[in-house]
Amino acid sequence: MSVVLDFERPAAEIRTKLDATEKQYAANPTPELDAQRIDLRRDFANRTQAIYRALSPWQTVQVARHPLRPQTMDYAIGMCTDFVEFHGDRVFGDDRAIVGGPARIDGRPVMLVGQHRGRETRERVERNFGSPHPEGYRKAHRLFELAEKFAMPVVTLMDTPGASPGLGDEERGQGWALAANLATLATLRVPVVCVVIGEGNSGGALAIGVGDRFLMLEHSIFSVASPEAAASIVWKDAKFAPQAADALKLTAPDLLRLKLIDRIVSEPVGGAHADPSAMIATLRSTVAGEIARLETVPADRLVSDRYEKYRRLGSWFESSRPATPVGSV
Amino acid sequence: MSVVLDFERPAAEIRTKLDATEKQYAANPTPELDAQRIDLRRDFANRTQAIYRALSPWQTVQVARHPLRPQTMDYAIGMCTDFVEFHGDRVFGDDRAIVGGPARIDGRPVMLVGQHRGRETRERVERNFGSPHPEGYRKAHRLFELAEKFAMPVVTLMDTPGASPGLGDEERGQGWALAANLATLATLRVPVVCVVIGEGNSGGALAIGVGDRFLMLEHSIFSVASPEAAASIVWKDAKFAPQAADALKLTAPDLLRLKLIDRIVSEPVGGAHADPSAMIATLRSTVAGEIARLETVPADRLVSDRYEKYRRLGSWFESSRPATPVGSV
Amino acid sequence: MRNLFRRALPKVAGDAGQEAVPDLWVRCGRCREMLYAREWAEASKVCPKCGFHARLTIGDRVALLLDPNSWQELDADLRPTDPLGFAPAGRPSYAEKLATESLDSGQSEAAAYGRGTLDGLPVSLAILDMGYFAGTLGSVVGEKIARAFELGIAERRAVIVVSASGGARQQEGVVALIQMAKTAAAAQAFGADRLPFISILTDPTLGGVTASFATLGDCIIAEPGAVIGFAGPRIIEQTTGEKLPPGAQTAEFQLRHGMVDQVVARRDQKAMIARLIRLFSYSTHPAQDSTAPASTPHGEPRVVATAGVQ
Amino acid sequence: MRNLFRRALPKVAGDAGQEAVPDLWVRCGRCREMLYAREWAEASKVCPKCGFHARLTIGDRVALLLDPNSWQELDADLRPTDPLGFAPAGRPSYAEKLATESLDSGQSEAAAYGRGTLDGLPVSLAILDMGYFAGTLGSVVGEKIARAFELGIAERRAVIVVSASGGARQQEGVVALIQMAKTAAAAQAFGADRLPFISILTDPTLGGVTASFATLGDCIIAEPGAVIGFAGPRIIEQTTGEKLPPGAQTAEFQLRHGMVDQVVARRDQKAMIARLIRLFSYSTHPAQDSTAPASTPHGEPRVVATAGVQ
Ligand SMILES: [Zn+2]
Ligand SMILES: [Zn+2]
Repeated sequence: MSVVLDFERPAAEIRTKLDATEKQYAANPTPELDAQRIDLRRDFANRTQAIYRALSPWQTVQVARHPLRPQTMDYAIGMCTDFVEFHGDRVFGDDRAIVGGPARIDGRPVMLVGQHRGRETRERVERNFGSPHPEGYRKAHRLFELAEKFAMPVVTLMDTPGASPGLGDEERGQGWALAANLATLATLRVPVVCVVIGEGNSGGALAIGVGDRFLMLEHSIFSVASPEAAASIVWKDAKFAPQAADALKLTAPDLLRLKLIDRIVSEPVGGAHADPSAMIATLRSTVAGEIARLETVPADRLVSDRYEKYRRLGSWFESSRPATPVGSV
Repeated sequence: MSVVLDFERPAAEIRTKLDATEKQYAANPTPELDAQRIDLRRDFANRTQAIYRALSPWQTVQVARHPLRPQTMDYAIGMCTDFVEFHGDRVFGDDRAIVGGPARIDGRPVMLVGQHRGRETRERVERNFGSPHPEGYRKAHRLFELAEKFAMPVVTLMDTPGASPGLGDEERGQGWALAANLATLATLRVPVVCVVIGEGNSGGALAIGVGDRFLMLEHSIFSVASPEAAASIVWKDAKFAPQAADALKLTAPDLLRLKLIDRIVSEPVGGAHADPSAMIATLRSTVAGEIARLETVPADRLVSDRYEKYRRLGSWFESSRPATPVGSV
Repeated sequence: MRNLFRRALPKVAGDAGQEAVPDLWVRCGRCREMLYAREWAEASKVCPKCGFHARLTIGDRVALLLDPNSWQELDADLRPTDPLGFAPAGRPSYAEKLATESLDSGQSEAAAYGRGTLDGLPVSLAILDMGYFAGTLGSVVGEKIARAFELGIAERRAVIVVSASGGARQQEGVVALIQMAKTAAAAQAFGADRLPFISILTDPTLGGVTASFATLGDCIIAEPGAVIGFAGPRIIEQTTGEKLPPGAQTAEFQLRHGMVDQVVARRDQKAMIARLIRLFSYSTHPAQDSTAPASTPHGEPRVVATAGVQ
Repeated sequence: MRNLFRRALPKVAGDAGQEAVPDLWVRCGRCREMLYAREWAEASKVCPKCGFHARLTIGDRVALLLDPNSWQELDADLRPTDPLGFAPAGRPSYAEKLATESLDSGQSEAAAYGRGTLDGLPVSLAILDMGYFAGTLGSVVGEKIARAFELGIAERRAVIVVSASGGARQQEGVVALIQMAKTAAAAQAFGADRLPFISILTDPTLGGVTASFATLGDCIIAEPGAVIGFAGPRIIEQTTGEKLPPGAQTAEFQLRHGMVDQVVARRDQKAMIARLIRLFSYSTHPAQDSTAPASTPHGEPRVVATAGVQ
């Protein structure tokens, strides 16, 4: 399976030539062909890098949603050992859009929780395209409490178009489930490391994304709403999603500049989908480092630091104080 | 509305005569009629008392289920002030078979939780005849936690044929809901006073009936299963319910003798239905007294005493120890 | 104060307001009955014919819930900024919209908070108002909610939050989103002190407000007929193609589905809240546990505005 | 030990056993395949054709889960009494049934508990057995479960409980009912020490067992095809007139409805439990967190029976 995004085409064309040259060279290894393929390789790398350095916000959205981009289960298996998937909220159902369970990162047991969108159509349907039902958030809540009981750091991976907006979700208290998670994560007495690995939209992402450290993969997005939803609100037309993506400041560099996130995790050249195992390895060592550092902080301090961190976020004028900058992480 | 149970008939006949005599006397107050009505009053009281002193277990079941017997809402309103009914489990629904909320008994705020069967057909159907769904137990669980948060003693009133046994109840984890309540009540750091006011059957009653003090109204029943269900198991025929009632030792005096309950609350002559307001007043002062006493016990002690109390209950032979008596409360 | 009758014809579907009729009369937003404006206002804008609860301003809420002259608004000087420089192509920028919104509504933001007494009980009260930017949760609203909880902690006051919101304010992007975490954390910190938080959900309470502080109350009270939910009806229908059944997402629907403790008419709210606060405060504030009005502490240095609203 | 083949023809509906075939063969209780008895026993009584998990004895479970020769059964001398003097008119008394049951099953009660190691990890293991009085929860079972948790607390062992039960034992009346509270309290006390409790639900787990300790595990594992629920299928159909759909109340149904963490085949259970205990014990028992077998503590004074079961 190969997927070429519009803006990747210039690089893809070089790639096509490169592949042809490689084939030729294999059949007939002349010095000319060898030189040619070496040039093409360099061109491809340079062009890809140039494209990915200059991604527009809307292009970033495309990369964040790339069908071959690694997803939570890829990290659960590639980044962790001993992952045991836990199912169910003990109340109503097992939501497949959120997966989670204990696992190890660099030998250290953690509780891993993330949204998973699925790849094949059948799996995507089963997982509601990564839009969790209240059951998913309640399963996550159960796992957060289990993590606290057994003093396991929590690692969450965000990748969702948003919480599921169906009538059944409303009947079973989607808003209530989200709020309960925000409240619980705020006071969890274990380290919590949150990573946006793809698309992190709205309360549906945030409900597993409150923690001591908030990371974004380089080409992931984090937004108050999907660009389409924001466009529906602002332009009354979802077709303005690219414009919304521009306005929303949803890319990792923008959000780091606004001090709304703590850290950007670099992706391989050409994005995580170009080299999933390198991406997974990078995230593993990044998360392991974050956890190791947070584990030196006493639990009371961890909780009060986390409170202060969120307490400060926001931006307003106040006559009795200087105007606050956005975020002051 | 007047309901005469079979075995009450001898007293009811006297009552009929008495009512007629009273009417005659009102029209024609002769000394003979006056003497007659005084005799009849005494006869009625004596006969009723004699009947109620010698109730068989199955007759006790009839009294416990008497349609005019006071129910949880009668106590919520008659025994308490300031009762505010709280609804819902915040997850799926509001079960009408369990009612609860904060209220005052003798001015002291408590959390009141009880099963309510309803009286009119429509209400009985709405309340599933007092058989709670998992939602009811989860609402109770929420209220127990709220009681702990605000340091309010918990008062529970049991009156149920048992937890609802429908397919939907199974789908939503009836067993899980009951178990969670048992576990939470076992370690609640506030006084818990439990009272069987009518029929307290099976895990459906127990899931709101674990506490520091376990009381039964004189003619209530407390049983591992309804007599009908036990008969279905033992005789393979629910018609043997009266025989099952005999065998199960489900009356308050039997259970007190077996040391499985802490206290019997006397009912008015002729049962709680004969004088509901007297019954309610008695229970109010009884519960207030129990709470006042428990409030002097520090929370740690309360929880460890409660654990020890349940830990000791049971009966077995053990070669290394003397045979244990049933219950050792 | 904002004109009570400013919502003009034609009535927009889903608009729970009422119509202006010259001078003394107002038309009920649900049953179309003509009502004498003064009587209607005295009945807290509840229609005497059909019970319709029209939307209230912040001043109306204060008058409904607090004891006369007890309201001290705090930090009224908080003003929104434009943290993202939100300038959507071909549409008014956030900065422009903020200017218009203030002129239209006569308000500086979508929430107010402050001290007051309710039946003599000291409370910290925060109120959201649909009249400014659809009551959306942005930095200023989030900050005021968080301060309302912190005021509760500092002065051992019960917290009451009256919600009415379209959700998170898109124009503040992630800055708005993160207010959900901030307010939920504040509610949680307040709860750790075992003080009571009464949440009142009014029409409409949606999105990021439902998914954060508004549903974290120890007791959740909803106003009759209020639309309450996470995804709004339009989003549900657009996304899923499901047509919502009548009455979906109303207060009564949420009661049936176990999400709110009671649906309480306006006239009964104050008494019920007082009762609840006394029930929940017995162990921490035994002295409050009488109907004698307590005196209100004064002198917090950062009081910015004090307004008696009747 | 109880005869593996004692369940005789005709097969009772709902009986998840297997049929006796003279000597060396056994017939699968589900697909009716004839299986060579030794191979079938070596596969932990799982049918190689259809995956049917036939019921196991306590000895079978010990062999499945514990390291060889590590099992020390404790308090095997606990014997039931007849606390109510249960004598139902026209039916055998509890005393009579207890005598018959012991003769038939060759067991003294429906549960055993003790120490052992699982992949080198010290555990406290309790096992319920449908072979004695339908695995019902009475005083002896309740006491053994409670002691299993207390052993876990005293010796810092993870607790594993394998459930198989028809529910509370009617013949012990309220004494049986109250075992639900007692075992739930014990599980809760154990949990307060932050030690892991792994609950295994096997066919069938019903009634008072489902409604107490069995569903309080930090991880709940169910065996494929096991019937698990509160009300048994017969009670549901009798009480509500509802006909259960096929597959209702199976392990797979409970997984779908969010009630169990995983459905795990017998051959994978031991490895999964070991992995879970290590994951959950890292902060309390870092030393256990390797695959090196730990030595088992010895010398608890009240050991009554020690049996190596293979
Ligand atoms: Zn009207
Ligand atoms: Zn088979």
